[in-house]
Amino acid sequence: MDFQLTDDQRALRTGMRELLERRFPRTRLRAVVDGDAARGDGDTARGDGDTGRGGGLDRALWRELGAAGLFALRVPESAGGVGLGLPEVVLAFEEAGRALLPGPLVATELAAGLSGSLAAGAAQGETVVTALDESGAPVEHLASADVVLALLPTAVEVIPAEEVARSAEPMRSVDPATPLHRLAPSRTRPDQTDQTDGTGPADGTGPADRTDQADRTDQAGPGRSGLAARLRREAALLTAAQQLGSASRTVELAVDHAKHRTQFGRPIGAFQAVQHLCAQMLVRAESARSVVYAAAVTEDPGDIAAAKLLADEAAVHNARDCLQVHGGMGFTWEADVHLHLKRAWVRAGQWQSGAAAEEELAAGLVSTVETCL
Amino acid sequence: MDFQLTDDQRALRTGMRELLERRFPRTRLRAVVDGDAARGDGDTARGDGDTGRGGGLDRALWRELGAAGLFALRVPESAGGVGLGLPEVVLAFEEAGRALLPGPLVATELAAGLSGSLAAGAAQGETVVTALDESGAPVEHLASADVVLALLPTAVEVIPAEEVARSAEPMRSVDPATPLHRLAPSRTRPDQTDQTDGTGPADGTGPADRTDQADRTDQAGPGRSGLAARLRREAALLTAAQQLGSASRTVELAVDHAKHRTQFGRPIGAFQAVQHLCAQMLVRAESARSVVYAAAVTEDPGDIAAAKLLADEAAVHNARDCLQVHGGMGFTWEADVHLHLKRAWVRAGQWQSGAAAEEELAAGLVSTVETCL
Amino acid sequence: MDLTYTEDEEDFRHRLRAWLAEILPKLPDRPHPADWPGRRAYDCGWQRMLHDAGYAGLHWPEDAGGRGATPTQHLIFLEETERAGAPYVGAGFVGLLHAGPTIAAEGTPEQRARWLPPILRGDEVWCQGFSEPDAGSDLASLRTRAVRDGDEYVISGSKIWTSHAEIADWCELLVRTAPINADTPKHRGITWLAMPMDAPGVTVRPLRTLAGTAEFAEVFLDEVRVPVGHRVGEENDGWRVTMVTLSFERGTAFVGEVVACRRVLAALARTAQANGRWDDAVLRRRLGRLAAECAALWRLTQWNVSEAQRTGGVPGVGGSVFKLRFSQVRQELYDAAAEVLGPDALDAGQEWVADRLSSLSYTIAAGTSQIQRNIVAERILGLPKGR
Amino acid sequence: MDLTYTEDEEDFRHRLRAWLAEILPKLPDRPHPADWPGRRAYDCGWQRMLHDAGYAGLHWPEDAGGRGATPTQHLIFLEETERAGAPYVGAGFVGLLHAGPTIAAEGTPEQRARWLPPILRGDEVWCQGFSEPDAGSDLASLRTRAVRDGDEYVISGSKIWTSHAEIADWCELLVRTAPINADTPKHRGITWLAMPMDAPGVTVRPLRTLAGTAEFAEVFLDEVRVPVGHRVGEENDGWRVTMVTLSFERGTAFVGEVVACRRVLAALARTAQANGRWDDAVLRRRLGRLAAECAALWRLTQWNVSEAQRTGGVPGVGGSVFKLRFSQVRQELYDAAAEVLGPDALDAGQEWVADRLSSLSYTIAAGTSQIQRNIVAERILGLPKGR
Repeated sequence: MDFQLTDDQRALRTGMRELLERRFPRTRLRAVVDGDAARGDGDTARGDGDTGRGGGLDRALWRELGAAGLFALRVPESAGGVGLGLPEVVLAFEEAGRALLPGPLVATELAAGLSGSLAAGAAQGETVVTALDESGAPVEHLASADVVLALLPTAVEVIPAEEVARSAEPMRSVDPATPLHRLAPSRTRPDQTDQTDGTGPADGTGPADRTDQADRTDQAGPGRSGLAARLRREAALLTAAQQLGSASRTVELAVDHAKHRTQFGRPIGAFQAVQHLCAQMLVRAESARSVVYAAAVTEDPGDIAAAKLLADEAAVHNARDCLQVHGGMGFTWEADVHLHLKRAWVRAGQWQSGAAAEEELAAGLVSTVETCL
Repeated sequence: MDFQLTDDQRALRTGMRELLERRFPRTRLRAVVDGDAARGDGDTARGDGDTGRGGGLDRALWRELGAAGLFALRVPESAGGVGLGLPEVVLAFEEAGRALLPGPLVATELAAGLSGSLAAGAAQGETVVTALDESGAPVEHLASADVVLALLPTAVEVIPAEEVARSAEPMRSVDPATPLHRLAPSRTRPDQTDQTDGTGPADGTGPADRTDQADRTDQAGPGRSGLAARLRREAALLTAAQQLGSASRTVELAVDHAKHRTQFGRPIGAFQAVQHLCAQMLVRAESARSVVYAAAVTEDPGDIAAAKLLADEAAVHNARDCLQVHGGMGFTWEADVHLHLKRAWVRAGQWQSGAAAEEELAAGLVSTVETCL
Repeated sequence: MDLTYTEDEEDFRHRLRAWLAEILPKLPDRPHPADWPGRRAYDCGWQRMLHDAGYAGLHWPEDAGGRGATPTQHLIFLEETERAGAPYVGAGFVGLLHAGPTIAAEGTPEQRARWLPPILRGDEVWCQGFSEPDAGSDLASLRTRAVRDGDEYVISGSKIWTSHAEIADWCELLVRTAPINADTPKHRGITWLAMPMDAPGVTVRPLRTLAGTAEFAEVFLDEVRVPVGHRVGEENDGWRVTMVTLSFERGTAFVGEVVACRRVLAALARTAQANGRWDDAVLRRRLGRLAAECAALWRLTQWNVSEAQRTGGVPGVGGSVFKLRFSQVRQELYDAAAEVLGPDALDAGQEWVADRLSSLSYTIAAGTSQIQRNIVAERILGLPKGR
Repeated sequence: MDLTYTEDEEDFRHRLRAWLAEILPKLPDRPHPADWPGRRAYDCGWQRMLHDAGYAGLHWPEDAGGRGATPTQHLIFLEETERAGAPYVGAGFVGLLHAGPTIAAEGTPEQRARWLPPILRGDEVWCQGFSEPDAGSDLASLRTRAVRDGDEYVISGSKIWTSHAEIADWCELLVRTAPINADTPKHRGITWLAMPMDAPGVTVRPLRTLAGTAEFAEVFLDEVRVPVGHRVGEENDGWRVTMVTLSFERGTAFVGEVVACRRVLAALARTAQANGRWDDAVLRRRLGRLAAECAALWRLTQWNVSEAQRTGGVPGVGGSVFKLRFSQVRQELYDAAAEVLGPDALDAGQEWVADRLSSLSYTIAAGTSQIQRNIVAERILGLPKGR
């Protein structure tokens, strides 16, 4: 056992951080965010219907990320990918979360691991893939996406984005960098589908052709096994990884502010109340880290549920505490704190809610005589 | 509107505090508590069966309290009582909670307001009355009680204590000053009953004679109305009042310790972490106070549920925080902190649990178009 | 412990209710939040209606043009207007609730005559220039400087978190007239001035909050000249002058907000029943708990108002206790709202979502919760001064 | 990120498991908690069995008589013994986990030869004399005084929170040999001594805790004479001497407790299923959340142990983070247990109720949570020194 990062993993993390600092520096994040602001006349309460499509995806950046291998980390080298494992993707996504990189990263990464005509190009960043499931969570970046990965209870389908868009309506997304669409209630059974055949990713068999109209379920059937179930778990884990990155970043932001902001004649970080807020933030982030990394290694459903639960909580609460440490400055649009909070809210609603994770973990407590250590 | 104490109410509170300081000083509390300790050989884990009957009631004290009018506060002057209202009883019980006065105060006070042969003498402190209901909560001070007030779903009965004791077994009570008995599961339908006729307290009609064996329900039927329901609500409120007293007392204990205990060259109360713990304790106590007092005035079931919920929470959490402020000293048997915590645990399980109170309040939210202000 | 209202109080309530029922349907449509001139017109129009009906300056002393109402009457007024859905005080806030009372308490007869009537009639709008970028929680360390030049002060510096700056006629401004040094407390050396917002050198820049709106502004002051006659109180005594208005508040500062919390909570419960979330025991019990918290806030308010009524307005224990609990409950309420809304909690167009974003400032604005806890610990509990 | 165990580690685990399966049934009955001589005999007997089987001093260096096991092997040892229900280290705690490692690291060859073998064999029991009534969180302010008199130190003062004082042969004692003054840090001037518990002037008084038991004692020292040769390290250098053992712990300090938490949680779930409380969604989801927290504690432990393995034992970020979370989770676990138990939560005879009472010390003992947060804030996050 050596539950620490390998040198290669450290290098990957450093590389990803540097890539994002180069390709997606803070100025670019602010351009996405403030571009939306400009359109909204400084007032998102205004009723123009298209702010929901704000924060349009930067295709050039997406291709750069694809070229850098971000979406092909798990694609076998024989298929042109990087040939790494889930832990490496988790580390990369943690960095993406840290940098608040916008875009349907999770769906694109999952689709890159599938074969099939519609999702082809996902690994290279040529095809932008978003996702939907039956939880009622909004679909992110639908207007910018080419296709939608639909993770249905027992089937996986790939659907052209414009088909989904026909029965979706834009929301005024709370996160200015993540446009969201609400699906019409009926819109979870697409009438035209591109469906996988339930085999593993990138194994050469490929999803069924789009002309195949019938529903086909995963070979392994519904429940916790089967392709759809596995992809949902991976989606939850990769979302948790982003939450972890955000939670760590807000610790840094809070600590940095606390060191430099002076009130009552000294840095506010010298006040115990602020120190303790920061300490609790670190505890949340590091607890979440330990389970997110472990789930990446074990891929166990219970571990993933724990990872999503604690990472959601760490991201949301750390952003809140970071805002508190920032005081009035944290309440401004110019500070990045609110972007972490809003993105954390969006991600917390994706793939596995806190309630669902708690129920899964509770069920795990009584399904085995001995908890797995 | 003048939601402050009247001069008479202040005088009553002061009088009650002084009475308890005189008749039940700390040395007497410690005698009750440490008497139990002596029997247990300094080790309550020892398996002698009668520690559950530790903390036997001081009959002389009980009579003194009765003589001082504690149990007759609401009995009309025409019937030899003090002729005050529920707010005054709440103030008196708050003081009792503050002083950790042991004994089945609530049941005795309720019984004193009923007429009937078995409970006669309750108002004078001659008859010691404990209570049971169908919640499964243990019966306190059963071995010291003369009779048991049974608040059944739709009936009120008064039963000789020895009858109840026959199908009850002593627990090793976590609170050394409150002996507890567990009722056998079948033991909620007493075979011999002394049952009221469902009329109001002390109105001269009296409960049915003990020879009346039949079950008789409250005139107003089950649910939120009827005598049993009203007595349960009053019991919850008076229990909440004691919790409030305890919650206020632990604020004082914590603040006092924080002012005098020195670490790192200054009083620990000068550390923000300790200051903020104490501040939150005060906020909890004062929030609870506002609803407990309001419920005493309105007698509204929703207000009473809010009072019980917030007072339970204030008592338990304040005792915990008080222990934290005390550090290692708080972990000793000699400090009174643990007595507040343990009594708060006992009371939190009595009459209306947190879950039940929350459900009642939730139901109240949807039962009326407008919440009552 | 009397929660019943006197006959006079009930009478006051019924007349107010009747008037509200009559007048509210006649109000124009509410302006868009970004339409500042429209908001000024609307808010001032409403103040004029109150004035003409005899409700302006209800809690002000009669010799200042107010109605000299009791704290309980003020409570009833705030409760009833909120329940009836009447306009919020809006642009009149600073004038009616802070600058006006300050002038009433500390101004000269001439100052009172000049500034108070237009506030009560809704003719003039005031804003507040207290906070600065480097003086937030530590307000007394403010650095905006005023230098005496003959009969004028010449003021340079900047202020932040100023509401209604775009449409205000006057700004109640705190400035530093004596330098901060080690020998005197920094609260000394602050002076209170009434600054005309159209004075040369005043620049207003909207400040966008995380809610995406620009409810606040920054105000930049570049050698702005203000006559010495606009000073209320003595030079260097502005901190005390500012604090005297605390006793005007009399426990009523958040009455409307508490009433609103209870209304939101009831609406959340109804929404949850409609969308099926009510069956989730965790959420349902959470709403039940919030009902207890809201009840406590209301009773604390009544408690504080009653105390103010007895003490003649001196703030007691209750204010900081209330504020701490209120900030917390309000954020919990909107977190629960997000649970009730489910996926719609991500829709900033939802009223509750916008309110949720605003509620994030509650543990920060007007003294962070950290500062409030210090106040409780040191001033109420008597703990040694924290370090 | 490798969570699989090597072949060697698996082999170690299987041999240990087999030995435990063989030896545990042969153990005598556990003594009553108040039977101190019985507890000494039982705990020392178990240590002797470990010694004879080659498991004594597993984590000690080989040149100190230990087995020089890796942190991972130590983790496995603690995990397996806890899961098998083997006796807790008990009376051997201070000797094996603190005094012994201190002597191993800082003692002279003679001191090592005198004191280490009896610890490993279970022949001698040590206790710890660090805390004092007025030196809790602020341990360095301790006042028990030692004055040099020829070849002896003469010691007067008192110690508190000493476990096993009644049956210990030796006490690792921190004493003040130079007065506290403003010029030197108070950590200087402390000296580490091995004091025989049967020395004249040593009085032990049991200290009853809120759990009703007397697991701890106060130790009063009245002119106790200890030879200078019993000093480990230099005079006035005892603080540093004491701290070196931190690196011996290697992230394994709470392995058994975390395993126990997970076992308790699973038992709570089964009990809740049996008594019907499992149908309460609020409680069920609370247990689910605790499962996540316990998983995190276990993974944090593995993380810390792996880090110690790489750095050779230097404690990293993880210790304080773990301790803060663990204290909190442990108390939440027993609060949940009370919910599962319902009315039985008031029965002190229930195992979980006794554990709940003990768990109240977790946010206090070995540095309050407040102190831990200071450590995290200042040493890990680099915030300025709090005041």
